[in-house]
Amino acid sequence: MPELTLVEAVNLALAHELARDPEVVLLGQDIGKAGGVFRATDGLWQRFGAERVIDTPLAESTIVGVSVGMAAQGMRPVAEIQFMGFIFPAFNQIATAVARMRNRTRGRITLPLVIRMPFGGGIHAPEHHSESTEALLAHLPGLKVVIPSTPARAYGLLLAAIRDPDPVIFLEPKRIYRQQREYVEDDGEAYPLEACFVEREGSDVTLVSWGAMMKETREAAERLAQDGISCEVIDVVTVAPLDVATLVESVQKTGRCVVVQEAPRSGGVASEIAAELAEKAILSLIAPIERVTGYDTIMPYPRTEHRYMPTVSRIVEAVQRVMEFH
Amino acid sequence: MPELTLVEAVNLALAHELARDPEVVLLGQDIGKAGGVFRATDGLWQRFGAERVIDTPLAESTIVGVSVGMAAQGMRPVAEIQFMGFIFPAFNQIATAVARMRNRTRGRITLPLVIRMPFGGGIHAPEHHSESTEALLAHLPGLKVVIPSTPARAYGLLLAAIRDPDPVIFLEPKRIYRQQREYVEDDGEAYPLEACFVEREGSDVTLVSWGAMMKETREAAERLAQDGISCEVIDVVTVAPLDVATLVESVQKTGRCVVVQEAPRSGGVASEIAAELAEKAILSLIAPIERVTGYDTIMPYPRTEHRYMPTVSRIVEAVQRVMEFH
Amino acid sequence: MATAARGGRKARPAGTGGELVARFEVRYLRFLDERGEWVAEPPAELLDPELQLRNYRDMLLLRRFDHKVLMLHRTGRMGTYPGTMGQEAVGVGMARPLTERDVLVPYYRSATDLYVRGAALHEILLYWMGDERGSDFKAPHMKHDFPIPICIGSQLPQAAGVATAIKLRGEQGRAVLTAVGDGGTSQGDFYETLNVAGAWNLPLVIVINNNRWALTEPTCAQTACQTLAQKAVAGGFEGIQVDGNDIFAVQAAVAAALDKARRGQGPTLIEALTYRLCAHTTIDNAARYVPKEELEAANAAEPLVRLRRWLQNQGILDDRLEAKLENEIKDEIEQEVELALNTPLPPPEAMFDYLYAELPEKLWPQRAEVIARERGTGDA
Amino acid sequence: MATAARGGRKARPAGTGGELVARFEVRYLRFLDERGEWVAEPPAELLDPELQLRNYRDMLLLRRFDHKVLMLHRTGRMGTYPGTMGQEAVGVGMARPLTERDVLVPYYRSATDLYVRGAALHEILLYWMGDERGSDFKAPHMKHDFPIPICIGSQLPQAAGVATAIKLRGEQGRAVLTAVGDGGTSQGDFYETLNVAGAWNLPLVIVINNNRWALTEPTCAQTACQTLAQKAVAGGFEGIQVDGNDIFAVQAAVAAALDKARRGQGPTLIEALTYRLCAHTTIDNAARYVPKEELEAANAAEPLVRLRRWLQNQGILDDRLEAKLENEIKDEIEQEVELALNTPLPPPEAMFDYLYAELPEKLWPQRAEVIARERGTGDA
Ligand SMILES: Cc1ncc(C[n+]2csc(CCOP(=O)(O)OP(=O)(O)O)c2C)c(N)n1
Ligand SMILES: Cc1ncc(C[n+]2csc(CCOP(=O)(O)OP(=O)(O)O)c2C)c(N)n1
Ligand SMILES: [Mg+2]
Ligand SMILES: [Mg+2]
Repeated sequence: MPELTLVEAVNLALAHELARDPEVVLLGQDIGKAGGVFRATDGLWQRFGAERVIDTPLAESTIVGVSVGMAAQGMRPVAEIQFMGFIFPAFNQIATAVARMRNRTRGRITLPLVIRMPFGGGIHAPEHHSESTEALLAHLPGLKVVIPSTPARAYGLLLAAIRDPDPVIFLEPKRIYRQQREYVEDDGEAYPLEACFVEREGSDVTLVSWGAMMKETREAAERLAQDGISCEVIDVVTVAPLDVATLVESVQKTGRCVVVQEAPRSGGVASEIAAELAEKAILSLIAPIERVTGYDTIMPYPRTEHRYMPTVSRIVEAVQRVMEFH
Repeated sequence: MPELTLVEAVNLALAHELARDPEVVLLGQDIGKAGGVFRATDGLWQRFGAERVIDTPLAESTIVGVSVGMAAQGMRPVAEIQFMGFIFPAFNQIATAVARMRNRTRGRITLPLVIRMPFGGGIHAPEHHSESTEALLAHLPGLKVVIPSTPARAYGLLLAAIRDPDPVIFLEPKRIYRQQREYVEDDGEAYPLEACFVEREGSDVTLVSWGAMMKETREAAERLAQDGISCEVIDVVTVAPLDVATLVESVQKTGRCVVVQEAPRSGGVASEIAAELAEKAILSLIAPIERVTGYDTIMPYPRTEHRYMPTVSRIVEAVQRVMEFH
Repeated sequence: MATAARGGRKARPAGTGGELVARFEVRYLRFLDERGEWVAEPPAELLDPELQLRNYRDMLLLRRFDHKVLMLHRTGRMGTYPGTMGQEAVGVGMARPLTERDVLVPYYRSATDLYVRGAALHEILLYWMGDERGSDFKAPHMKHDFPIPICIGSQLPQAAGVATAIKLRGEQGRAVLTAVGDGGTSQGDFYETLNVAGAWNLPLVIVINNNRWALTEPTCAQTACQTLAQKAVAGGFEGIQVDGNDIFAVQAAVAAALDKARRGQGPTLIEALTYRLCAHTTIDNAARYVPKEELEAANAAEPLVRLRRWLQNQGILDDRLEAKLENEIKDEIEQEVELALNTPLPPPEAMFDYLYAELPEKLWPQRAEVIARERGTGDA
Repeated sequence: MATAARGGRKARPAGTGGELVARFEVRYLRFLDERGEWVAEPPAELLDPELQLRNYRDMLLLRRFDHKVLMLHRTGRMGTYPGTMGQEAVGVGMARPLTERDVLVPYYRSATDLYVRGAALHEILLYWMGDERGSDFKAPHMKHDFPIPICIGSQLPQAAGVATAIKLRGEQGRAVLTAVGDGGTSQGDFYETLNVAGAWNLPLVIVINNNRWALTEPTCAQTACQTLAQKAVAGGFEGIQVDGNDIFAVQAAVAAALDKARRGQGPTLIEALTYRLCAHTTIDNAARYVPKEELEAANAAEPLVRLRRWLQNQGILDDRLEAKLENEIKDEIEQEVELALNTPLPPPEAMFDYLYAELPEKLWPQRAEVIARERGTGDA
């Protein structure tokens, strides 16, 4: 089997679940015959038919609302929102139904559904095609918000999301859809949903990120290693509910933390992580927790979006600052 | 002039601006002849007519979308969303247009509009009538999110919001709509929008809150004063963009901070405040920043909503913990 | 409606004209008039005395229930409640033709259809007293029925989703019935549902309870349409208007539409014209905005009296039976009210225990805290 | 459309019937057929040679521009761009009747109407190259025109808002023109706009560019409606279908509707039937999903050729004039492309300077940081 990109791993996981469970149904705009704008559903319509891979009208509230109804009947809809910037027409369905149906009915109706969305910037796409608004979803109790950062994790986490008895928001970092190839075994093994991945051990500082920014974070750790700074690198994976325990444990060891986030700074997931660590690991912290983030502005259009994106240098500089702090 | 409740002060400010500026127009559900479900617009339809105080169809996206168009023509629409729980159908208009029009057009089109919404729990109302989702709006660059906590501030801040050249989300803490009376002079004096109010000076700990929770926060400060603990009390007022400087200054003095928020804990405005303080005031902090918040769950229905609401005791206990911390 | 003259039938732009390419019409159905007399012949199966006695009994019960809830509210034992007075024929008539296999997706003013469907009154009471358990309907055939949605219009795409599941699974003889108010027809979700129901030819029946008011706004504040039924034209399927105070018309239209849906022949929109004879909710004072003459006229057209007249004329109902029904109803209501009032609070951890199948670790301390707090003292 | 048979004209539920209470129709307007021959007589003012030569010239320019943009994209000098090939009559025909006092609220595939309205090609280019300044239209009469909205359907309630302002201020002789794609008619915002435009009788004209495709989905994947014009019935006002490849039909319908709106007689929905002869955008490969025969048929019906034929038949256009037009067009395009390509990047702080009238203090350090970073080194 050839090595897969992240988007191919998404495709593989979708195919695996469609084949395994007749209740799994995909729906979204242009996901059928055309295979989706990023080809995440490539070939699935051809293989599983138009009743399993459904093109919907251009209406996000419909896509999510219909998924709620299907899930309430015990189906396992996997909805695609074409870009995360277009989730807002469906926000009412998510906030008032998806996140609440189990609670509202005291467990009588449950919603085993997934909402997949490509997200993040850096691909030179028009307005609304580059946003990272995971914090908005992460603030809604009742949801799980999951973000893979490698092909293997995309495969394993998407299986877990589809099999989860509750709604899962699955955000796909489109900037790295095709950046890395990795051997992904189609073994049907799901990854745990609510656990950070400590993917590199280190002793000086804990670097925390998720999604596409893991790329810059890993590079920064490499670069810093050459300067003799040992970074522990953590892929948060599930930004809500957070696996705080793993993060605290790491910071208790390193005493320093830099959180890297593409989304605007104020009120992002990085702020929640920083708040939790500042509270729970205060006795271990020997420097302020730095957040390297996107700016509190609207993602610039493609000609200048590079100015917005957090970079390896910014991460390295932040680590240097916390290393020098005293 | 008699003393006014908070909702009466809102009414007074609306009347003042309707009289002062012919471009000011109110629109929303049931705000006309009926004066709104909380009577915030009581008498205004009668006084200013149906073209200044407009009943809209039952469609929040319409209310906000139409406000965008009116503001783009230089009018100053003040939209009412009946309860904050019903903002989600309008979320797309807010996120993709309200927050962005000035930026999108490089200042050619600006949107001097206000979206007023009663918010918060504790009034024994049905589902969706008790939510505090200010953090969702606070995470959208381009918006200002303002929350008054007294009648006088409601009056002065609402004047400022209406006169602001940019969109302002004005959240009205409905639990205290009628709890406190205060002399409010109808002098047309606007309050500053982007400044915290340090309303009580203290030396041991900084208590930070906004909206209805200011009531419990003030009570806690009183109770703690009896035990010899001196609390500085800050009403944040504008939860986005935050007046971080005032908060940092206070914590640099007191060395301790407890943030009180009604909204669910994870990813709330309290987390942003804690993250900022943990970074910018780290050398002053002598205890972890405690957040006393609502829980990460869906606001329980009226019979048990009291279990969700942060209480004076919880604040007092948190202060005691940070005072005892070493 | 003052705006009807602006409707689609008028005023073509000058100098256009053009070839006729599509034509649509809306029809209005009514059998029993205000006096309890036939204006048209209803489907024979609806003339069954037992059926109509049952309808009458349920409508009467709901009328009495409404009053009881108002009393409970006035004495501080009940939360905000949206009454159903005057709209009993809509709820009873729409829910009656449901089979156990169908799915009901109610709107928020749905005590009527929920009751007929099988929800216990104490469940409805608990819900409006502010207890989540009211939505955990215990009747086995209601397992898939949706809870009351407070957010206007949001239930409709969800109902379309249930219908989609039925269609994809090829389940014969199942349909979905949902409802919305006249005000709710202004929401985007209403129209998106019409559109997808048409596009996918879903087994879905949407009933509009056009009670002429959306809180304080009359229907003409919502729309320029002279009928709400015509909105189905935007979905490409049939819309029909019925006299919502005539239980025969409501039941006939819904039964036929459900039947059509169950046979795979697609969706129907049914506008039931009735009147909200009560306030918007128990905390509203409708006298502030409802014109008195309009209310009087509506009272004269209300649904209960005309069915009673017909049943009396048929010799199906007499004073003795009426008294017996009233007694039965009173007993049922009293018992159910007692049940609801005597339901202890759920344990504090309930606020966490239905959020996810398994509570995420991050929330464990919060759950522990609410339990500890409830056991402890303090003002919590 | 396969689903048309399920439309509102068929299959009443068995046993209902009922009294006819409302009737609607949709008409189709076309004057000039594929061969450039009249099938009906257009309004006399549209026969003005200068006007039609101008229409032709703009349509031709937009056709050439489309091609140029594609070439720029292939050579890496252009971002994603939604072509307008085949749809020129819709854009040119709708924008032509605008007066300077009217307001245009475009949708995203609107280079055609924006150009005719007065936007410079380099503004359009800059926008799609990813530069916010492309929306800062410099033509004074475009001061109030809206920028390109990427979020499908969201512009429509905003257009209704502009129309509301006009109406509230009692401004005579002003109207709002907006557009949406066939796919966009599935969005809740589309219908909410129909509804409020009807309810408030707004001076609003909505043009649907029905180019038969929404990205990879044909219109029948969106709706069961046999026309999109009929959706106006849900708003209670007039909908009309026109041949969107016939500039006479588009311009006549829009001019009449704008006129009606300016006279305070309310909104109109105009469905222009055309065809997307290009891919969805420059990064799409339409051959993957557009049936070849359908595309061929559409090519035969395209708008430019038929207008050229008519102009030639009228003796208004000959080869020499055609060549002259092509040259002029080439020059304009080249100049504008150069202008766009040579536009330097905005300063880094631009990302903060249009967020608010005054930058809040919290953002000052961020603004300082981007400036410092751009001056400094590093991979920023
Ligand atoms: C999305 C949303 N907006 C506003 C409200 C507040 N609200 C509750 S009921 C109501 C009026 C509903 O009118 P209608 O749809 O006609 O139903 P009826 O009350 O007449 O049964 C309003 C505005 C809500 N529940 N949901
Ligand atoms: C709310 C939203 N959802 C999805 C998209 C992605 N998208 C861009 S164009 C398009 C198709 C639009 O089709 P149509 O409305 O027919 O316009 P056309 O492209 O044919 O001009 C889609 C799905 C979007 N821009 N906005
Ligand atoms: Mg109503
Ligand atoms: Mg299209």
